[in-house]
Amino acid sequence: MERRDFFKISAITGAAATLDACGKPEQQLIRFIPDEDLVPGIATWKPSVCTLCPAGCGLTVRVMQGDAEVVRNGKLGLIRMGLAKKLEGNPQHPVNRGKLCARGQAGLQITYNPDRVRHPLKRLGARGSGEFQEISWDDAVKELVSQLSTLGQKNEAGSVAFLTRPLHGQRRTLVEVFLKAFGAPAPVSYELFDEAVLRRANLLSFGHAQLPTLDLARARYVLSFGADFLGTWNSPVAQAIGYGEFRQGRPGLRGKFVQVEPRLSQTGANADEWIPARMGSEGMLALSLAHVILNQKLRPSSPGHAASLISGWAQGLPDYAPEKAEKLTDVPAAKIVELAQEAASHEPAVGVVGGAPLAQANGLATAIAVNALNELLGSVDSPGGIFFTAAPPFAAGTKLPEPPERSQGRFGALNAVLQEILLDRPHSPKVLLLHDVNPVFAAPPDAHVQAAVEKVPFIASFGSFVDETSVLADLILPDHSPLESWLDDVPESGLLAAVATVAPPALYALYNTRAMPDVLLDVAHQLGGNVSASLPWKTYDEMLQAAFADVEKKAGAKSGDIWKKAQADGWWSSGEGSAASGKSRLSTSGTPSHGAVTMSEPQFDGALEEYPFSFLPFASTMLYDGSLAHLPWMQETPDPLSTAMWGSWVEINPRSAERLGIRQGDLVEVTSQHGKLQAPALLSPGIAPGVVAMPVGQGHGNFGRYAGHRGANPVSILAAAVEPETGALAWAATRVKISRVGEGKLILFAGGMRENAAEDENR
Amino acid sequence: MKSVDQINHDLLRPVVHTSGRFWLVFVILGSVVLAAVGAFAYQFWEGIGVWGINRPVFWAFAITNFVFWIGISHAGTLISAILRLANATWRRPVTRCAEVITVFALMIGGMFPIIHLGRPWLFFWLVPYPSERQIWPQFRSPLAWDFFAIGTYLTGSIIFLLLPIIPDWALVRDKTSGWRHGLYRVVSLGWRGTPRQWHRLETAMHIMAVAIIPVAVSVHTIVSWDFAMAPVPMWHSTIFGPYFVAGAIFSGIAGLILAMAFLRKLLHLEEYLLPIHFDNLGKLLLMMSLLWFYFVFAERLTTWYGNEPAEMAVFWVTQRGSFAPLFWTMVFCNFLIPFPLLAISRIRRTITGVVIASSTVVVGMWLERFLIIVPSLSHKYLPYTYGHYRPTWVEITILVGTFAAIGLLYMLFAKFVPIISIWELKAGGHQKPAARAAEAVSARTSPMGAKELELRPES
Amino acid sequence: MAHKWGMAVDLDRCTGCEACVVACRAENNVPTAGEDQAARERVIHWIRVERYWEGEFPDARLKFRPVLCQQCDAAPCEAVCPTYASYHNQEGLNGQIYNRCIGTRYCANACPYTVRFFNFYNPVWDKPLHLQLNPDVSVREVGIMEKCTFCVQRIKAAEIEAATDKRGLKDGDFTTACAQSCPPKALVFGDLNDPTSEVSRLARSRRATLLLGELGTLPKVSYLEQDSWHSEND
Amino acid sequence: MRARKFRHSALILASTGLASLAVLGALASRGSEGAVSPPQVDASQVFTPAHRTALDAVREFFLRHPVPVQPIAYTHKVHLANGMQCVNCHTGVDTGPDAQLPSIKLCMMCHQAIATDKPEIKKMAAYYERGEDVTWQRVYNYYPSAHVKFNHAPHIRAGVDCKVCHGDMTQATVAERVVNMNMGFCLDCHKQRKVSIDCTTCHF
Repeated sequence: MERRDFFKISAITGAAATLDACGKPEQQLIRFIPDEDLVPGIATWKPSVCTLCPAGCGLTVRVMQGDAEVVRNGKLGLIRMGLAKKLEGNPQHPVNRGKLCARGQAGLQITYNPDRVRHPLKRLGARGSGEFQEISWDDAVKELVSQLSTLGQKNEAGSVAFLTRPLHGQRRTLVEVFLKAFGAPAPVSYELFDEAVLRRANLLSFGHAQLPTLDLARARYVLSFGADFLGTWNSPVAQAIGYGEFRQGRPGLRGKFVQVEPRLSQTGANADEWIPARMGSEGMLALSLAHVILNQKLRPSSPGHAASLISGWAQGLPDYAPEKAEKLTDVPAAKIVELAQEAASHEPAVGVVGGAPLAQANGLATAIAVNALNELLGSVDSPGGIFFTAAPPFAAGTKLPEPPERSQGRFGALNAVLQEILLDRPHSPKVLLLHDVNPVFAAPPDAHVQAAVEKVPFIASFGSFVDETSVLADLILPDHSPLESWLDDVPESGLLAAVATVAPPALYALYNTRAMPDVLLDVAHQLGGNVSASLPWKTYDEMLQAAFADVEKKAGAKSGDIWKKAQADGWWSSGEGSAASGKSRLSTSGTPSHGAVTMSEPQFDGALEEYPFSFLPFASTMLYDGSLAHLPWMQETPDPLSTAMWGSWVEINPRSAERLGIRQGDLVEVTSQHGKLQAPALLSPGIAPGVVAMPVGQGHGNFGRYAGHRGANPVSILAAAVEPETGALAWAATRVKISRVGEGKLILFAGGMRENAAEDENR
Repeated sequence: MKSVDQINHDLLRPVVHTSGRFWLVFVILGSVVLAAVGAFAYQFWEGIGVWGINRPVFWAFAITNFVFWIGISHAGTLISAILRLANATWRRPVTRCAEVITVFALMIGGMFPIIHLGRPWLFFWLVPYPSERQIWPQFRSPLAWDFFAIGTYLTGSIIFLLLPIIPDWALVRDKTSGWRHGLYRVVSLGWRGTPRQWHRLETAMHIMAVAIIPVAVSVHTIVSWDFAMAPVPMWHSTIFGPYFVAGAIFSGIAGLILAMAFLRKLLHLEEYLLPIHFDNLGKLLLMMSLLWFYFVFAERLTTWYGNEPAEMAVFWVTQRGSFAPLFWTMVFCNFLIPFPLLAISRIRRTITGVVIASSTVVVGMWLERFLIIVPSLSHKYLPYTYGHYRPTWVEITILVGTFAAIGLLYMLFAKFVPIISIWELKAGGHQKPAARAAEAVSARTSPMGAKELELRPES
Repeated sequence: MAHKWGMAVDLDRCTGCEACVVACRAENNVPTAGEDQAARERVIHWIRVERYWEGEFPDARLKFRPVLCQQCDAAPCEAVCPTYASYHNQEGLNGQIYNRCIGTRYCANACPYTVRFFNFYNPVWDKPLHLQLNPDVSVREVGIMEKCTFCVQRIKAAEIEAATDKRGLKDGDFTTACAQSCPPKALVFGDLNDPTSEVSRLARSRRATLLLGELGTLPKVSYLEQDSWHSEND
Repeated sequence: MRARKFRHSALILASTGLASLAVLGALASRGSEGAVSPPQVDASQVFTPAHRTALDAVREFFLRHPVPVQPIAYTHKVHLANGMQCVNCHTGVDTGPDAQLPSIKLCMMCHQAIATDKPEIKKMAAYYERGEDVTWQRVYNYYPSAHVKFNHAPHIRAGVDCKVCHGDMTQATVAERVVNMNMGFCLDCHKQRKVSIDCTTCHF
């Protein structure tokens, strides 16, 4: 953005604008009659739900009276309305208990983002040109309806694809019902950091295609295999709260935390011990620990269901004796024995696995290995261990056991659709509906997402922003921002009790946008027939209320009670599975039968000779998977480890860098078999010499002024490798080479530190 | 001994006669000054962000210039005052050049505390005055001390400069006609050279000479306290007071020598500003150079020996780190180059030698100020907050502008005032001021002798 | 008894997640500098999470340390301000009075913690991002020094509220934005003059230390150093 | 000689005269300033505390507040005479920091029926027809560079009468800035009532 131009405005004493816009030209705009009566200067707190990651934390929104510039029936004017000023954790919410992570708090900037789509758009120029023209909602919806109904008449209803970010709660139900009734295939949800492998492993091991809830607060020994559970994985806030107790919550008792990962993550940085095991060998380490425990009889070996899935477990895992494991994992045998003994002697001890170790061809085996280790340590469904949270008794939607698609690799599903299009299969999608998903950015090049999407005759997007994918759309039907919409969620993990979260809009819509569910319902009714019949509700909140009515019936509560209470508090719990008992409804009954799993060597794309480095993309603490790169607060908050802002970087071990003649801040080129990218180098002692790591999130081509054309996107050089059984993207299975190409621009908040380090050596 | 006429003619020439070369230089310097003013206006409008300063390097060029020019200002007054009290006769042609430098350098240096403010238009809040806000300046702040110190020093030096000018202005008045005559008639405050007037002038000048010395010392001590009072590595030191004063006199003398050299050339004062003057000042400069080196050595040694981590960070960054080139340049400019030039009398007696030495010293002393400020600020206690600094064109323009400004002011001054104190020079040629005054009673003649009487139109 | 607001930072709980950093921006209208100003080391974060590497691979360790204004009782920044823009109030806060600040930046030099920030230009918010600005907090213009205020607006609001229902402030009536957001409860804010408050309890901990305490600035933020782990076997 | 003397004094006189004229001119120009700028849409795409023009900056430097021009000549006198209280329209003043500027909805509650024939009321009704609110101009407000966070409620609780700061509105028609609320004004009262004069009481 052209800051210099803005400074041109600044004048001598530099202070005239008042927050209530007094005596400023805005004041001369017309004013519209306010919709709500508020008390000036007094904050009201409204419950809401954080939708930025799957954790589903509860929010309270600080709302205060303010003047907003709005367009009403064609006229620009001011309106006095309640404006969201701050997002804070909902003190009563069982997941985040009044706390909120950096990303969650920055969610405010989605609503107020200057690059939001403010009204429906129809494509003018060529696809991808980004030239759109404003149209009315009626026309927009009509357009979509006509496209769908024509398909219906040609009974090609099957060739509608709904591509979305993973949906939660009733939104998912709505979309599923809509597509089913229309006769289209189920929605395809995509995100880069896909937990399908872990879900599948948990389904096979414990009967729940679900992420585990960690009871850190009561654990004494935590062994984390690559899980960034304090930063970006699973339910970070809940886990961080537990971590605080784990460290200092119990007088005289401080838990030990060991992190196994090739690159120190924000979570690993807090570990008492860092085990930089070879990439993809984490599962073997887990098995080796199990071997020691079994061998030395440190724990009664009660083979659980997960253990029974591991081939060779019964024999005591002979292939994973520490000495053998040392060769596989680079972890000294002595250290393995020591860890095993520590883990065994400190009850409760729990193993956690997530992130990169599961993004390998052997990911499923790794996950099951850690599950088995947990069973051996007796930390499944017991205090200080892992739990599986029950779901509230909704009729439709998030019933348990989890719908199978939850343990289907998202990339596999996406790829299937893309292949249909690329190969012009019959019933390949003619109409593509996008909702808040950006596969062009978040899928590896070999998936040819852009090519495929461009081939689709008609594309409609519900996104609030024009990103790399929605720029290809013919029609943009902008969704409300989360704070402007009815929100509901069913937290999958991070708490023990079954909880349903629901919240009404925290503020009136700023622009001429409509909530995606409402538009879908509108479309359904205009389509009429079966579709309209299966979705009888006029608006989404009616649908939510109906869902809750169902719960009320089951819970035997008076009609409307739970609905009202849930809205007032922002959440409601059925009490099923409770923190007190510390037991969830674990039963391996639901486990599908499955043959023995053999741990295999990780498969990397690219020959070691030519591509000497394993490439590790990691979720950025601030930008998550890139979906938050358009928030200036996130761009300007230093990365916890590198202190880098406003850009991306390539993390490399100083020794490797020295060998390649790379200095801090040099522009380096990272090349894989599938592409190359350039970014400044960042020398870090916290990464193994054989690995180069890079944060995901930057490198957007088209995502507003703050994210657009900044940094590089590591996904753009990833191989399209998958975990065979689930079809989840194995995003940590690519090898690269790296070389210096010139001077780079690396913006560090602690910019001056490096020089001093150099001088220390001088002395 | 030159004749009175000769002296009058030579020394009044620049005042009464303006050459084309004067205008040329005037235009050049003037435009540079204008550029600097423009740069400041730009900064004033946009905000101080147009400078290279950042966090943690909040002070850089502006404060460097401030300290540097205040330092230069110590040339004059201090030297001429000491020489006066010591009654060193060779001082006579030198004193005024020196005093002028003081006044102008102070004016320029004194501007910088205002220029460097984030909100310069509020500088008057430093002035203690009763306001509706019912709040006064914070007298514990060294910046408030600066305000008073510099104020006093400036007033003092102006008086000290103007007192001995009065007789000369009277002389110009008598030697000229037209508007000049009118102008000098006003400014010479009706000087008639009566014994009483001479006596008062002498007394006043003695008082000022005595008074100005402690003021001068205190001023630069207080300036040094701007740094020494803050707990910043390598700032918070007791040595800073004397260190700064020494440095000030050091750079002051260098500045004076340069000024004299220029005057000598431009105003053809070869017969008045003699090698002996440069030689003597050169000796002074040599002494100060040694003293400066002693201070730097003492400062560095104690830091290094003390081995206090935060201070060592600054120490190393100047000795070996990114500031090392500047540091060693400074050592060369302030000691290694001038020392031989000045120590070897054969070179010292050549004006060129002394001038070269002085010019390196001026550069070196500016660097010294810079190296006191920036390395410390960029390496404070928490390594996480270490920083860098690069100046921008705005700061550089303003710096260059200050040198142009002092040149310009000096020129203009020489245009309106005989740059060499004529009557003192003559007095030097005759007898002691006291006797002279006594004699003047009877003959009612100023040292200028009878000619002056004839010249007076009234008589 | 007058209050004495202070904070305790438990480094053993801190995970370096920087929730506090964003909470502070949101609460206190901290402007976004933008890429080029960031490159010129002019980013403003009233609270920052410092991190220090120790050792080399594979024994590299990282230490996080949230650093905010230490609200020193003997604050170097106060004495040097020529206009009383930086001063000490009865509740022990280092007040920063924006309207009185003329921008000498002397306080920032004097501060050993480098927690004072300067507005090199007038801040700008791309509309409508300005709608998020907190009306209870000033928007600082060009040439003004700013820093952590311990959320003085919250203190004032709580005091007024307490006065309205004719009672004193209790521990936990309110807290700062950073402490409120901190998931592992590493930041604890409260009244050091109330011996029963949690912050006083933590400040008395055996792990409690002062940042650069040797400078005699008497900070009101105490840091509880990390414990080391040792199994009871050894 | 005499002539020359005269010329000098004349010269000095002339220059001083010019100087003083200039000063007076400046003052006059500031005097004429006042009415706020004519209706215009704010073009800038950014919000910044910077001044729009150097003149604005100068005005603020001399703490000269613009004289607000109300779209409708509302008379406080009449309404107060009819037994209305300040808080009826300026809601929130006794509970929170700010006093509300009433929205047209509140006005229309009565003026659907009352005095509908009055021209000013007609003007307001027209607003209402267009679905617009009245663009009331705030009369009392601090320049943001004063960084004052004033809170009405405590003052009202302390029994400070509205008229102390806002003048006697029972006599006023259209509100005008009759009291000059500078720091001295506040401090005097605070000192008199022995309440805190700590800077952070108002400035943060």
